[in-house]
Amino acid sequence: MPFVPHTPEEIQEMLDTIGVERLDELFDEIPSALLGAQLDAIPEGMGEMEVAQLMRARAAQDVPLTCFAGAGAYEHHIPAAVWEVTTRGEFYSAYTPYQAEASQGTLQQIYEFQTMISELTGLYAANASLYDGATALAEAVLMAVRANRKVKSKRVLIPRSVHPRYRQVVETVVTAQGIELIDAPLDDTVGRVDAEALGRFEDQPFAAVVIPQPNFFGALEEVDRLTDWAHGLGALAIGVCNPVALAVLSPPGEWGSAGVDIVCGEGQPLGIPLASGGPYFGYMATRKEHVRQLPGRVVGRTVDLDGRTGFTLTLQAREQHIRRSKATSNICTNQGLMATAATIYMALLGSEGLARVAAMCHERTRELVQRLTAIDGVERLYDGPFFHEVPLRLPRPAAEVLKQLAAHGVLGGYDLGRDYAELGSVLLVCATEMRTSAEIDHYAALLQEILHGDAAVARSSG
Amino acid sequence: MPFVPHTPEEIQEMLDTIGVERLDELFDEIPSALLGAQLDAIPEGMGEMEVAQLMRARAAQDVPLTCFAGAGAYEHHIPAAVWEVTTRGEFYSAYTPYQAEASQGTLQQIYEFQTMISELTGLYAANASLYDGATALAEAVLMAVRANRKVKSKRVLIPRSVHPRYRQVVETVVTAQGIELIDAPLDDTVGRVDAEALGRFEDQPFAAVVIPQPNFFGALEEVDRLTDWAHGLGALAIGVCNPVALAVLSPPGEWGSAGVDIVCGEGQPLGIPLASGGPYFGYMATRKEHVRQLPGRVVGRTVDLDGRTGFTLTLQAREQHIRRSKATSNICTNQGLMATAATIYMALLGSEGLARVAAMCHERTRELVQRLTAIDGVERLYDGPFFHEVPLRLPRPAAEVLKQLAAHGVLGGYDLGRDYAELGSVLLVCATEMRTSAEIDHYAALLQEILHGDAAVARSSG
Amino acid sequence: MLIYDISRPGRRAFAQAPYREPSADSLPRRFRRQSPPRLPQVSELEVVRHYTRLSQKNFSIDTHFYPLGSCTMKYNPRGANQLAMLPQFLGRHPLAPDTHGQGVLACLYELQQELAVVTGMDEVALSVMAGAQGELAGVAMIRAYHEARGDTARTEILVPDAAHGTNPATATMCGYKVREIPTGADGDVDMAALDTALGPQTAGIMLTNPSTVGVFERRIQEIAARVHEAGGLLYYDGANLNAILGKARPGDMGFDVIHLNLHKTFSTPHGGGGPGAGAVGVNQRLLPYLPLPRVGQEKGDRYRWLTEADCPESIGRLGTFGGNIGILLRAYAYLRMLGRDGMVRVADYSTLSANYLMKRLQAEGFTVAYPERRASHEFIVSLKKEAKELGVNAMDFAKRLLDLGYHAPTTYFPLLIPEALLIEPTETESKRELDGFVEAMVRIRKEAEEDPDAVKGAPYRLPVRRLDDVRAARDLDLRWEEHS
Amino acid sequence: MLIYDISRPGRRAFAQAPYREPSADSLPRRFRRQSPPRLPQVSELEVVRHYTRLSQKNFSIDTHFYPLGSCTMKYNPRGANQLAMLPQFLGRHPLAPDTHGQGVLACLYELQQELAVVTGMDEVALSVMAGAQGELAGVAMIRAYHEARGDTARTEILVPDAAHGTNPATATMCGYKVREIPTGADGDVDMAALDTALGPQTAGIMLTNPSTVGVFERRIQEIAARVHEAGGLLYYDGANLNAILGKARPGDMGFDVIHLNLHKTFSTPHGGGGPGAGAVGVNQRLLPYLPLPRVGQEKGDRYRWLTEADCPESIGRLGTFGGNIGILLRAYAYLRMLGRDGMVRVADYSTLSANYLMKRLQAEGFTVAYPERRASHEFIVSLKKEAKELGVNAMDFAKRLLDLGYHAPTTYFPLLIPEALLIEPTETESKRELDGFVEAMVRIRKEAEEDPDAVKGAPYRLPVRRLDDVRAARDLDLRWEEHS
Ligand SMILES: Cc1ncc(COP(=O)(O)O)c(C=O)c1O
Ligand SMILES: Cc1ncc(COP(=O)(O)O)c(C=O)c1O
Repeated sequence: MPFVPHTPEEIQEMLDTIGVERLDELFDEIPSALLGAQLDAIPEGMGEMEVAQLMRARAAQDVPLTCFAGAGAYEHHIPAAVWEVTTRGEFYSAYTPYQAEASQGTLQQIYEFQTMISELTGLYAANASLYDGATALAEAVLMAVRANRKVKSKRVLIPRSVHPRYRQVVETVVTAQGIELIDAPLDDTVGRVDAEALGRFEDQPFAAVVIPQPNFFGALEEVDRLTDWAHGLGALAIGVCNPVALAVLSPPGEWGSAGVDIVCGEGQPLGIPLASGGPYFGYMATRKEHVRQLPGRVVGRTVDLDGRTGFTLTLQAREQHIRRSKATSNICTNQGLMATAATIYMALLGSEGLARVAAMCHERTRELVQRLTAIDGVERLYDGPFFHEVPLRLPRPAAEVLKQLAAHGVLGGYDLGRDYAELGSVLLVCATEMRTSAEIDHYAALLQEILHGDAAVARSSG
Repeated sequence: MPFVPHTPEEIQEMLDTIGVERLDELFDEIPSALLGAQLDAIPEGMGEMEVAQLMRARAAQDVPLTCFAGAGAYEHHIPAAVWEVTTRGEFYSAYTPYQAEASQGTLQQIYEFQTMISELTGLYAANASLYDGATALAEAVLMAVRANRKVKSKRVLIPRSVHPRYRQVVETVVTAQGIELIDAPLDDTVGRVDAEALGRFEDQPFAAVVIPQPNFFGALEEVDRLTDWAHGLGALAIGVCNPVALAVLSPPGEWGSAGVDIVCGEGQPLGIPLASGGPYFGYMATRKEHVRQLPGRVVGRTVDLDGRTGFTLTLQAREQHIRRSKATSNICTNQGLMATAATIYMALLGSEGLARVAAMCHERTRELVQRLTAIDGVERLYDGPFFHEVPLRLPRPAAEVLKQLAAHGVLGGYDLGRDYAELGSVLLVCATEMRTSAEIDHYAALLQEILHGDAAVARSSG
Repeated sequence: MLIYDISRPGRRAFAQAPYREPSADSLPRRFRRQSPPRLPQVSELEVVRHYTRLSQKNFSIDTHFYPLGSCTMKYNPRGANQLAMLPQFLGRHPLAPDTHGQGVLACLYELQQELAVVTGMDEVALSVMAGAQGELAGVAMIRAYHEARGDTARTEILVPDAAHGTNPATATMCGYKVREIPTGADGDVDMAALDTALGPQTAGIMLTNPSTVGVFERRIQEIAARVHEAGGLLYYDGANLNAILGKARPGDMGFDVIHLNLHKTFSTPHGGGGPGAGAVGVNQRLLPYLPLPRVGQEKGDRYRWLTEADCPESIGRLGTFGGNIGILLRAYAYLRMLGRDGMVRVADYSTLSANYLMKRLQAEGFTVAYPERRASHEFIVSLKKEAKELGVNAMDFAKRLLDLGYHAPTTYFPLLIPEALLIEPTETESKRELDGFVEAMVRIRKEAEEDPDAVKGAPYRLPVRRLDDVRAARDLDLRWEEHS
Repeated sequence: MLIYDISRPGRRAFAQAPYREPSADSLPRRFRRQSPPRLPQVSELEVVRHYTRLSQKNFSIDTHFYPLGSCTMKYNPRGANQLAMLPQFLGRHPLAPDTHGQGVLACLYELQQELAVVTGMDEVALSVMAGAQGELAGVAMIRAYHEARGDTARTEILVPDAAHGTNPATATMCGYKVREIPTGADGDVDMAALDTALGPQTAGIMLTNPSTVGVFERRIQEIAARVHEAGGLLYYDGANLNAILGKARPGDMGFDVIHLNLHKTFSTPHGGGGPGAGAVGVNQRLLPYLPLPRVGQEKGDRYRWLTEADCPESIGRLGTFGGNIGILLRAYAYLRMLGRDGMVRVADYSTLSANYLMKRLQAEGFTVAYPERRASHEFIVSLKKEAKELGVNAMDFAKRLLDLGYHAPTTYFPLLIPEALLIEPTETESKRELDGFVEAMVRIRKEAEEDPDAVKGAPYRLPVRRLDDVRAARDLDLRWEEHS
């Protein structure tokens, strides 16, 4: 009986105490027609050793690729200390800190996390995490609609430069509440929101305007202008940001003349492994005035009976377990342990370290772009400033090229054709601080070979 | 400055407090001719990320082999809990528990370890670990010579069935003290000490007789008879045992009519990874009467000022830091963390679990031997009872065969020719509970192909 | 002490960032921040020491008995953690081709299949990231179903008054009106009230079974029949599946859609708040609407992510990528260790422990909420009498339990039972721990009889004494400031 | 509570052994044990919880400032741990062919080379498993050298009176007589006494530099000259290399053979007792005698273990396989992170911290052993005055420090300084911690002035109060018994 500690004697004693003869009797309130599930299709149990052998064999099938893809998930170096400390049993196997006095470790860590997110974003009040970047945006949209008292509209402007998956998730989550999502067009030369075209939206009321930075194409948006424009319309401004980029980019709390109202995004770059897509975490912060509209857990500092500082879950009146059908969100379990890891990551990196990582990503991506665009027929789709991702137009469909690259051990980027029909030959490439010049050279040589059949290269790299 | 926390301001404050202007001045007592080491050959420092990239690339060069080798190190399943708990900072980064009150975790764990070793071996007093199995035997020999008050001899009988490396290490360590090591011959039919031939040693005094179980060839020695024989000569009996085997084999404390005096061995099978050979740990236990001759740390249970139970290093008067040149050993740092892992391993397995592991090793090895000896020209060298290792004679030099097996991903065993000139075509094979029937079949098919060139097999397995 | 309190300007964990300072000069000035964020400036040792010591201030399964009702705080196997963290699993980019992820996809596919079997559903999807998100997906599927049939008048979701808060919150998020159904005196749904509530406006009902009051809903088949008759669908909140795992299946009970909290029944860690993972399962009726992505199997045992092209009627995506895959791998490892027999034993022994603990507390004079009923894997003690007679309430008991080395049960939930302690011992805790818990409860009552104020002052032995929650909410202090 | 106290007959961590019971029937009955060993019978959760909670009772670098003199308790980088535990490194059998171990061998080879450079020795071997075993190898090499020259009258090893206990113990194990050399009033070796001791019977001298009294041996070159002149060799105990890493090299000082404690200077963990790893280095003179195995480099950057065939004059093997390789990999990772500059900074800042701490304690009125000398990376405070005037001795200070959250320095070593605290702060502790330690010392002295008995009763805040060591040694209780 794996994981069950009871000995036969103890089981007997327990049955005797209860006053039944057999375990079965404990289930005598279940209608007999419902009892006796057919489990033949479930395999027999295996010891940890055999499961380990099975899963190691499975893992071995997942052949590693040198990663030049981003598109929402980024391969950064994760200091060993992050997960060695995060997986300590006291963090790993605790529940949500309902009993504050027995959870000061997690609570203080969340308070520190909130502070760090607040610092990165320039907004006062962060929560303890949401599921991921996409759901964080969905929650931000719901929150903005609730919080915007000036404008009654349920329309929200989401430009095409927002991650397409985020857009899809927002749609799944918010449409049942009658919220309408409106596109804003791109400026096709620089790959960011077409500020000139915004004029045509000015006669419509919006609850909120979503502003990504950097955007899905890696380009930098004119965030100051967009924020002021949104506010001018009475809309709330929602920033969606890569938190590592915020170590060098201007914080959303300072965009335009007033700063955004809500900021959210994907926390994965802060020390979370790629892991095929999860678990990651969403982060969110807002101005103090909107804090009662925040979804999710929030930790506050307070004092105990003796006046000593302590930490506790606060503003619980927003949450589902108190407010039930009127809660700010249905979220209960969040991605706490990921936020623990991110807290440790941010503490280890500090602002100087994180800025170095961000700058190194930028530098590496410039090197990558330079090497790849030196290949005949490969050129940048846009020419505006970028952070660490760039769309490159290829002379061939991106999907095909990616397949060949993968066969040679390289994940060459993301095929934008998967989301934008007109961009079928565009590859979104990314280099983080992890990519070496040798790897970039290898990628360039491979691409040269694939596109132009330079046999010498094929031989050396194949 | 990796790992140095001082800020420039703090450094200045510290220099000011000391009353010097520059760091250099702190080294002004070092003769100037000695200052300024030439370090050009040392590479520049790298961040953790780059070192990780380097070491991951190195690790990737160490192509894994399916392991059918033992010869002193055994691949067992190690429950994940063992190392997840053992590497907790509080165990990992503590020193030897000199301040008992601040080290009750480690001290109690060692006390539990001593108990478990005592139970496995049947001898009262275990120490907290020695370096490895070989050095443990060297220490046991030194101890026996010290402890044997009946016989003044410095001669110790070590049969040829003791691990040859152990024998070499004992030689390196004990010869400077004038101890003489005497061979005892093997019975070539069963691969264990030739009991009949012992008669010729009976007129010589020995301080101790070493009795391995199972022995280096995996064979089971007639331990009862050997123990009684040693005692009959006035010698102390030293058992050398695989601790996993002791879950099913009779404990050295019960061998013969009085049991051995000292037992020692390699602790690696108890939850320690193979890791190219270390760190492992040596274990040692003895009768209560000899406890003051034990080398190494020993933990005792006692009480504190309030009468509460606590644990502390005891019998320190044996040790180098008190007894100095008259200490029982020079050992100071031992292999503590490995003993922590072994303690957790033994607690997880329990006697039933450990016995199952031992029996499974035996069963797998029988299966392996059956499959391999079905191949033409492959036969057992001996035909006595074995635990989980067996020497097989091949029709070709073992070294050659091993090379071919390795090229196909199999570590086929250990070439006994490396230590016994006459056994150049003998392979010592081993199967633990980790080896599956499929792996055993694969090995057999490969060996068939290598020895007899069955092409069909080569194609399917190559 | 906050990490900020040990921060010093210019200090760093040097090995954790590039040694060479890269240049970000090519980023135009107007996009760059003017002053650095105030992240802590600390050394690597300081970080490790700070968070190691912080961790020691937590109760957790690995350190304490943690009978938090409805949360299934059972042992989280370390093996599952280690295997989910194999380098190839951790290193794989979510957009890497399926060809380079057959290992992880095979695990997920098998998990889908096996969860379908054990719940009696036809198909399972794994991309939802917690129970509540499973509810969102489930109710969205109910909505999609009615909409696909043009049945747009269904505007209400029924929810028992004892339901978990996520149920009504979810229904609202999905655009439904919530209608509460009272719980009968025996702990089951009040059938008359159900009948009154049902109608053409009923989109569906959300039920937990065993319910949040800790008993099995005996008339579940009848409820299913009536709801289905009214044209509504049944949603199963799987938070309490641990009690019946491998014994009885929601699919057989008549549920159309379910979620599982894998971080409860399948023993993945809760991490001080999350991540969890919430499988959703459906019967044929709702199959087309399952959320994306899901793993499909092709000929030759090849696996791939199914997308919009495969499932055009899907309610869509609920996360950027495929969900909390690392958690799903842990659940998979756990499920394979349990196997067929192990699952049934989860139900057997979690139920045995709960009934034993309930009987022992009853024998010691505590009031249980439904004394005539079998406990499921959890049960409720009501401290109403103690609160009234001794002035020591459920919260006081909870805090004092912490002092005695036991995490408190869930307090004041469900709300319909006054002074409730919802107690869930799980199958992985030994009788010794259960007996110790009983002793602690008895001791606290004795203390309360002798000196109620002493109990009300608890805890005494933890890093802090009772915290001022009112002040926390009133004088909001949500982040460190330079001079605070 | 012992793990045995929670053991129950028949309980097991079921997932950790084969589910099917294998048969050992083919093992003849006479070899089999009659009754099972009494290992604890506990569940997996019980094991994890027990040892997790036990661990929390330890002080460690990861939780506390740990200024244990001579032990160099500095931050053990988690990166080094993680990289040494890469699956391929952990999984490799020691007898796997060198062709399938080029990665680990390359790391070890480079470590050998780089340690040789930084110590100024010609060649380094890594197979010794701790400092003391390094000493054994080193003195055995000295012996082999003299024997090879037929110089068999050399029967004595000189050792300073302040030397670590392993030095004389090692000399004895190697068959030498130990002759102690007194330490002069200034902390350096007494040269006159050295001259008296030297003679044709001198095999060599073992020195630590900086010495165990925390100062640099200023006349080391002269000592080397005199010992060499007498025909003896110089052994360098590298336990204190941290103070001069990358600044000054034992090879340049005239040492013939050295050991390093990689678990000190190269920051590998000490694991509550070990494992360590002790490199040994030699100059040309002793090269043939280096212990086996060692890694050699072949053409084409291939590496292999050198054996008896390559090194016929070697003193032989000191362990079954190649030493504590997992620890060596940690040292290698650390060394690569430090690099050339980082090494020098180790010396710079460990020395800065020690001198700062010494000066601050002096300023607070504590007596340091050698006030006229620079501290190396450690220094000695003598509490003789406090012991005499207040009746509160070094041990009392040590125990009270524990209460205040600081691990105690090394006490009563070296013995020649009365009431010694040997204090080594290391370069990885912040000024804040150092200042906190000074405050704690001052506070304890104040407490001692006010209420010496209170200090003598310390510790109060740890899991146990002061333990009865005398009873432990008298009423030996070394293992749990069924009814104890
Ligand atoms: C009955 C019940 N339903 C739903 C949930 C919500 O699940 P999650 O926290 O995974 O979102 C919980 C969690 O506590 C629960 O107990
Ligand atoms: C000066 C000195 N020499 C030798 C040793 C022994 O080294 P090890 O403990 O590694 O055997 C030590 C250890 O404390 C020491 O401080």
